[in-house]
Amino acid sequence: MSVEVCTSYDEAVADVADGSTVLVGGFGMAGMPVHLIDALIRQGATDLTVVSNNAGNGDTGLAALLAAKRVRTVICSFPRQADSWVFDGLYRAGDIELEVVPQGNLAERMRAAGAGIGAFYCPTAVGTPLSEGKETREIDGRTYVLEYPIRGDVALIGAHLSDRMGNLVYRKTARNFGPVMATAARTVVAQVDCVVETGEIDPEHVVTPSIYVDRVVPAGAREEVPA
Amino acid sequence: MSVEVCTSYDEAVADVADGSTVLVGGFGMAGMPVHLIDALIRQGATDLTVVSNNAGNGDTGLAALLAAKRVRTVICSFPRQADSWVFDGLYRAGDIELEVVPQGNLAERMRAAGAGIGAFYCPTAVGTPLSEGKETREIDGRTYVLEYPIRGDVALIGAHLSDRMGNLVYRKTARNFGPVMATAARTVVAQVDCVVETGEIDPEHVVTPSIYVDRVVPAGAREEVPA
Amino acid sequence: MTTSQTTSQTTSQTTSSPRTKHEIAAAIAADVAAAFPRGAYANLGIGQPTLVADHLPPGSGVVLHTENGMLNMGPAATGDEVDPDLTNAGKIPVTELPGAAYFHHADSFAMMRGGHLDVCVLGAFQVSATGDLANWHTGAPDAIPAVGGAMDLAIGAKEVWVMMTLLTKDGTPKLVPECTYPLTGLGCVDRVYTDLGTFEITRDGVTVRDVAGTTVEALRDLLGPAVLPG
Amino acid sequence: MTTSQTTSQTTSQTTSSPRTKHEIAAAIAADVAAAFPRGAYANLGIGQPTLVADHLPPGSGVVLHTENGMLNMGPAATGDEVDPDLTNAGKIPVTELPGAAYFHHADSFAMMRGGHLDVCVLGAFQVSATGDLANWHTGAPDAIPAVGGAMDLAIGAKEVWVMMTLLTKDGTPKLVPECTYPLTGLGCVDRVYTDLGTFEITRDGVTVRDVAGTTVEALRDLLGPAVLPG
Repeated sequence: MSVEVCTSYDEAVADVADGSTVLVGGFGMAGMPVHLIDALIRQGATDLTVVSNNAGNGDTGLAALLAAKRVRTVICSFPRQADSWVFDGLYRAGDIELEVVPQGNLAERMRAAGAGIGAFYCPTAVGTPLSEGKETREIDGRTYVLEYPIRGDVALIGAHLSDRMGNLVYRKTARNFGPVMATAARTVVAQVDCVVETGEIDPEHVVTPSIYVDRVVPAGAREEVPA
Repeated sequence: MSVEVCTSYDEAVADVADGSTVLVGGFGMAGMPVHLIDALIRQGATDLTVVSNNAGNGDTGLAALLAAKRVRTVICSFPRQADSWVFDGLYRAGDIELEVVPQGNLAERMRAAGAGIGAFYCPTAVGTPLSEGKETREIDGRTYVLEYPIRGDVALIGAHLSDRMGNLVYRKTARNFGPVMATAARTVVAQVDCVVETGEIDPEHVVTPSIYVDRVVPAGAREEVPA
Repeated sequence: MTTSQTTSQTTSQTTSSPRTKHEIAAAIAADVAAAFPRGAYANLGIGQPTLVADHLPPGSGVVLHTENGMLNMGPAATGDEVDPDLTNAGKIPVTELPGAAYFHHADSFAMMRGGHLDVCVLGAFQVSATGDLANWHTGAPDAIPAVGGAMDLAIGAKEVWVMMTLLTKDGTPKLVPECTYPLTGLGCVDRVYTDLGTFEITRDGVTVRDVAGTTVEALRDLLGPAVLPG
Repeated sequence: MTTSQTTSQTTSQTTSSPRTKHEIAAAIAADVAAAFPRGAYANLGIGQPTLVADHLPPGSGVVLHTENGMLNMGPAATGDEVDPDLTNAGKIPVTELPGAAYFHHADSFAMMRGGHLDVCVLGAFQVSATGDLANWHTGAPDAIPAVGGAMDLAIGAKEVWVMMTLLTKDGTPKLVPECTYPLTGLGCVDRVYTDLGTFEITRDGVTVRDVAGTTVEALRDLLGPAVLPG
């Protein structure tokens, strides 16, 4: 099956509904789907739950989405950064909800969603405030916390190349959350540097198989300014 | 850290102890570490638990290990095959224990062992004889079975190339259980077609990172016939 | 209950001499192939379901998954194409198509069990009226149990289609009120393709999608009201 | 209880003028680096632990893991080496060494949490006598909680080493009978490297591995019998 190759970023996120859970890839700027986030801001969907490692930096990208008051809840591992003033302000004003999740749990909970796992016992955060109120169990002499999947309605990720089927490869540490989020959302949209012909990516080197990818947008696609 | 490059298959399995749990890669002949199994037979370790997809074919490899009465228990998804007469005979004579595990659980339980997951709720086998006596739980309206990790003392796998650090790549569907088993055992030994210089495998293409691999044996290594 | 009385293209020509087992399987496989959504990601179980691949129309865009770690598997390998490192789940040498991808076993079953495949086609000993599947074990006391990926496939795909003859050799229906063989999966079958008709299994019960060389009434008589109520 | 009285090479030269904060951190980092097993797979936490890399002897064979998806990370990138797609967990541009490997976040944390790293070096606000670690949150009511990978690192490596000054700016010990800050992990710390000495945390309690410019008796006085019994 061929992937949908979009000619504009806006087309790629046109159907994101209010109230959606949006998985947003990237770790710092590496792998961050900035053009898709900008298109999502233009698109106007609101009351979103955003799942991402951070909660926005500076005044662009996720921070701009937050500043536009489109996000009800952020689920992330590390909201507080030197330049997270947009999130900080909203949080202190009580205008945004926050679920802080250890980074490994964030990744593993999305993996569980993608893999059909109903829940899993995890050694992280035992005895800490982040496991308060959660079910625990001792297995083989070690204590574990029960963690549940995080599913997305949409995943917005950045990748290096896509072929026309939607097979993706990434570059270096820009890989980060992309492959996991691609398995965990109903609709997966990737901004990529380039779309190549099917057959140009060695089947041994595919990182995200085409089955997970719904739409790709190559660099240089249109950014439609709303009328 | 450099991986130990062994000059004989026997050296690579010399320290497998009686009573060990041995994860054996391969699906059919693809990825099957035949030379390592032969060396394990020469080595003589006994009372083994073998975890593999099948329970031996014909009279060589795993079947020969079974015929030599070295295996107490087989944990596998598919013991019964047209040419599994060695296993069939031992099983019918009550000379071997069998745990049949759905193939996806076999893979996921080893992945859990490698990933530090204490147990997981899995949708496979609900309501079937293979989940009898196992804990179940309803999550979000679906029933799941609680499954526990499978850990190995040793993993014997087949791969295509290793570099001198122990980074591995595989060929086509010979990849199968190798990468998962490499994460799930204390000692990981890979028979490979070739050992290349460090740097010759593109870091983007590594499938099993070096951290998981203890020893590699390139094709053409010695087979030491015991005195 | 929606009942389509149109007989299917390929199984309707049951006229004179009795068909061979292979002809019957091929006809069912053709029906399954004709019903595939364009571009579906699909897993064809070991055995008869693999025949479906031979009946996919050119340009169907169907992408085949094999649980031993590959997407976009091609046809069986012949001659020089045979590569011992490239097989399907039945361990038969196959080929790869452009746009293929390889992955390890845990990733492969995560893909399947996470519900990413559109369709999985399986053989069966029995299917119950509520979609229970029995296809891994006859329950014979001396049989050595072997499940492979059957239980994972049964619960993994968005749609599970079974293809089988409707009756055993001795004429007993295999679409039954309740399975008597050990189960592979509970309530997992969505559709059953047989030599005598195609059935949908819905929350409300079994409905006939089409019939082949018989009538809905005759199927009711065969299967009984517990399976096909009037 | 094994107590080595030898002072460490690098922290023993505390003679005349007080050292800067950076000099102290560098000295602790050098102690940690000197203790690394040859060829260890290690994760150096964000902040001061990253200094350890600068002190690894040539040929140490230590392979650095960064939790954002890489093994065999090289030194910080400079000039043309800077690539926005290649950073460490602190989001600082880094380089790759021959034999590096990239993987995604779930695989990276599986590697960590599965206990495959030999050593993880972390900073800390407090470490308790039973190895509890507090390093993610001061507990201040207006602080925005942010954990990153701290809790995964705390429980993930075969050995968790903490590096910190032994005392806060106002002279309060950070190796304490029980942490007062919110915990990062329970009983997870194996060793504590400080400016005044190195401590092992064992099942039987805290022992002094070596001292730097002080004595075991003076450390006992500082930390009290609940931490360092006689």
